Amino acid sequence: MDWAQLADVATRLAGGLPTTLLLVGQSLLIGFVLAVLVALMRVSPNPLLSAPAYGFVYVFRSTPLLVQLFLIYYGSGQFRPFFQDVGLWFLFRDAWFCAILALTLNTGAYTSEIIRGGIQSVPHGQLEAGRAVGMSPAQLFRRITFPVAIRQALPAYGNEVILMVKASSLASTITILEITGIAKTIIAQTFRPVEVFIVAGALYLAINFVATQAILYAERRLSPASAADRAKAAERRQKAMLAR
Amino acid sequence: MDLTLLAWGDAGWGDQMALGALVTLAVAICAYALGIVVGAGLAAMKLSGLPPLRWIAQAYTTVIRGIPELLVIYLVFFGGGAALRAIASGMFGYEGYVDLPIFLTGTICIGASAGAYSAEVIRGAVLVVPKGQIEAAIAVGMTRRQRFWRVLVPQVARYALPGLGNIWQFTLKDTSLISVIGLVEIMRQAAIAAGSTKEPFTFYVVAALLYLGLTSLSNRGFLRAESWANRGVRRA
Amino acid sequence: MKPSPLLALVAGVLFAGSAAAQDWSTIRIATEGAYAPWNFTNAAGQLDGFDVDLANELCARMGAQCEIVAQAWDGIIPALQAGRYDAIMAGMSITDARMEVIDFTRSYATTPAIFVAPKDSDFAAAGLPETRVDMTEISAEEQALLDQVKGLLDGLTVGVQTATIHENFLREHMGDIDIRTYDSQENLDLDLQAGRIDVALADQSGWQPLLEGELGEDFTRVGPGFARGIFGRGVGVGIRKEDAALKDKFNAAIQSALDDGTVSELAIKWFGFDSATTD
Amino acid sequence: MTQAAPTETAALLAENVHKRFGNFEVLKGISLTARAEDVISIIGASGSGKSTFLRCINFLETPDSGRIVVGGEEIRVRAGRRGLPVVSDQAALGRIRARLGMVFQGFNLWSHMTVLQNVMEGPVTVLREPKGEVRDRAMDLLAKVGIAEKHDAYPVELSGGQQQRVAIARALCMQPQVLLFDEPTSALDPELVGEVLKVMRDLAAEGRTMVVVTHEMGFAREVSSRVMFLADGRVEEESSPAELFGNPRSERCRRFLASVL
Repeated sequence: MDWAQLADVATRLAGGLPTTLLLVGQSLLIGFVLAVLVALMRVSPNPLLSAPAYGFVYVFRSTPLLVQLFLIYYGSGQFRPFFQDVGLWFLFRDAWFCAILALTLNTGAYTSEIIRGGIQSVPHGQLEAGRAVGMSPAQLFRRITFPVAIRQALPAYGNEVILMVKASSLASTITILEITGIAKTIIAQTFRPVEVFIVAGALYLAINFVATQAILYAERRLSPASAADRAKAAERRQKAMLAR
Repeated sequence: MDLTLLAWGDAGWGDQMALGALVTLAVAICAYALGIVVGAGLAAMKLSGLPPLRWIAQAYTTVIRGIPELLVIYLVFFGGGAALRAIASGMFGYEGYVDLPIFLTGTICIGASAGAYSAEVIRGAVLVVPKGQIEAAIAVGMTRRQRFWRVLVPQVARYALPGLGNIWQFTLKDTSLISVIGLVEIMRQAAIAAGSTKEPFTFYVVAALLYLGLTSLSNRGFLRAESWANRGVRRA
Repeated sequence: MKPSPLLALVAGVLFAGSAAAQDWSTIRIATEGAYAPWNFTNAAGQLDGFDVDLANELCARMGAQCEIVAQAWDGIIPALQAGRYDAIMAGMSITDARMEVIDFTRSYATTPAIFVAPKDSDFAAAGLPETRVDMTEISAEEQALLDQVKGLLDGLTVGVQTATIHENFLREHMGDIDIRTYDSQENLDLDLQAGRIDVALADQSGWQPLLEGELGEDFTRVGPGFARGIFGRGVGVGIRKEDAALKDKFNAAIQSALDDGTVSELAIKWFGFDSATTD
Repeated sequence: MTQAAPTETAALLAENVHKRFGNFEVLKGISLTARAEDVISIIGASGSGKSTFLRCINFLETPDSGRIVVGGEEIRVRAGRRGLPVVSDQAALGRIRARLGMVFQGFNLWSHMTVLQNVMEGPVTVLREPKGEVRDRAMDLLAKVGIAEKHDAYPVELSGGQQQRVAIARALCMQPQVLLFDEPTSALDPELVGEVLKVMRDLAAEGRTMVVVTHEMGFAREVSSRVMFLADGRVEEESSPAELFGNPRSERCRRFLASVL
């Protein structure tokens, strides 16, 4: 394979980039909302809330995503009459919906554990201080618990984002033509798997590099330590100006 | 759902699914062992004072953690034999066909991934062992080797165990990806049976239950190992 | 350089079989194991089907020890090139594109490609003739038929197995239709039944289990059987280009099995019709 | 050995020890001679280099120059590549460390071993003594420091004072020629200091050779045979406790004592 062919392969693979990003983006977004709900149920003292949340997290963390994906996609086909009767078949008929559903439930389970860890790491004293100024439970969550928890959880969530980018490649197994799916199509025509997969791998590395930088940026913006650093730097600048 | 499909013997798929579970377990154990060895080596490289070693280890973990396991598996599956033959003819002048069996391919790929993740866990664990623990060992005159095996390793193992437990879970689940290159483990067996019987739901549920069983059992094992390793850490 | 003993040892550990001397007393043959009735995995977990029976028959004629291994379809040619096995018998058609990377024996079977769709679909109701279309030289009449099919497929979702002659045909002759590709005929069947695709194109023999099974009531063959040209020159045994001696052995064995009617017998056993190559 | 100078027969000899961290010279040539049964207390303000000096004696910090002689065996330091000090004879270093018992400020008990395992570890793995003998000796020592009943406990289950007594037993079990104490009571709650000091007093009374870096002026005054006052990496004053505490010659020493007593 020469350079021109490699460039052609790279261009065709890059065509799958929007699909991959859309898959990851949609499932991360919906998955995050789901995760917050599940995490809140998990930390609830009411077993009617915490037990189902625990079961959900347990099942989805204990089975491979590939099984979940095939179960939702091919498994739902076995119950097509049922889904048609309840009017949901138009959803399960769609490979994209099945992929998003599997990825969302999967990341929802993992992310809820990350958020729960963050919630439980919020120092008790900070909550008492919030109560002392008369915050309602909702205010307490919105103003204290959640912001503190999210800062705690950010590095772990960064890992989850990367895992999701990688996991999206499994969508290729249910007819979705994202980067890996396109790679397999090209190989079916060229019979040159090694070169094609190396280019595809480089593409994923690039996505994950950008994702990592974005998370680091968010961490810097949100972390109180760096806020203090920024304040100090501003102070230094001011002093330097006065001295001049 | 037709449960007679899960019968034992030639009429049903029960024995095949059970066999698949054994293959899954075998690949997972081999890959995990490989992962720990690779991870310990990488951690040592990252902690070493030699910049080239640190860079190599860093590059390895960045690349392996940055590309989908599925791609790594395809790459090694298609490229591994060619690479091996290039080595064979280039270094040994051997012109016959040499190749990696699928089991080994799977073990290497999943092990490579487990290695990249466990490197971070082990490195972190080494860094949190209090300096005084090693100083006390130096003070009684232990050799480097004694310090390493009698003080550092047990303590690192303790700090690393929860993280390594997580990696085991990932390894176990990642073995399902080897099904795409044809290793007949749980997932592949389920796909074969689903295609043959036209009952995909039944067999993927069975597959999910098998994975659930394996992870639950091993979870319990790791919890036990943790409480053993944490003797002397938690107050009685 | 002579083969080093160390390497021989390593090779022995890594891969017992092909690393042995190439006198073809032992041959590793790959099949897909998910393309009934050509080849599939039965409930006893064993490979079975037309290809498997014929492979054993040919091996007996060649006086060789054979090991038949399963290999996922989309990697079946790269893995042959990688030396994972020595031959492919997986209902694989002889095409120019494939001939660029591997070699084939003479063909041992030819079956046309057909569309299958639900009986109650518009596509099935269009009344396409069940003629045979030879794609080597397309007559004006045949071109009109192709255009009619193309028009009917517009707006439908068509399923096909990836990296097959059938996919190539759809992409070249059916224009901009919505094509879904599957890694195996079995998953294609599952999605056709699930109604995720409206029509599917595959080999007539590959459709046999679906059409003959319980679901045969709901699905039907639609339109002409396409053959030759882009569909290749029948099904043959795939062999690495450098293994000419092995190709010769296979050719001799296939010829004798065709001549004494063994191939026809096996075809009738598995497909219900004689698919043995006649030319 | 028979021709060795009289000072060489000292239990512990440190000569002209220098140590710098980066551009900061912590030790500017410190010497110390401890004969058998000496108890030498090293006092001084924090940052005066007393802990660093103690850690240089058993090479937890490698001194930049100087020599350390323990029971007649000497460790020399030479400049290695990039000017960093290197110990030439690693085997000798192991032997010497085994002869120096060290008690740390932070106890440093191995958290994955029980009390008894902590005490037995050194003699068994380093000195290769038979387990049975070591166990008997270890139990005797634990009884001596008043903690025998806790021999199966893990360090985390003990109070700081108890942990430090175990650490002392651990040091003693190596049957060292010299015991080094690095601020052994500084990390303890005030009410637990007494139990550790009592054990140390008993050891001194037995005639053990000890070098103690300490802030406990009472202990230094009553138990020591000699006291060294360090300031700025040098020995500012060294004499008998009566003299040093009663009539310090140097102005800095006088000020220091006034501030801590």
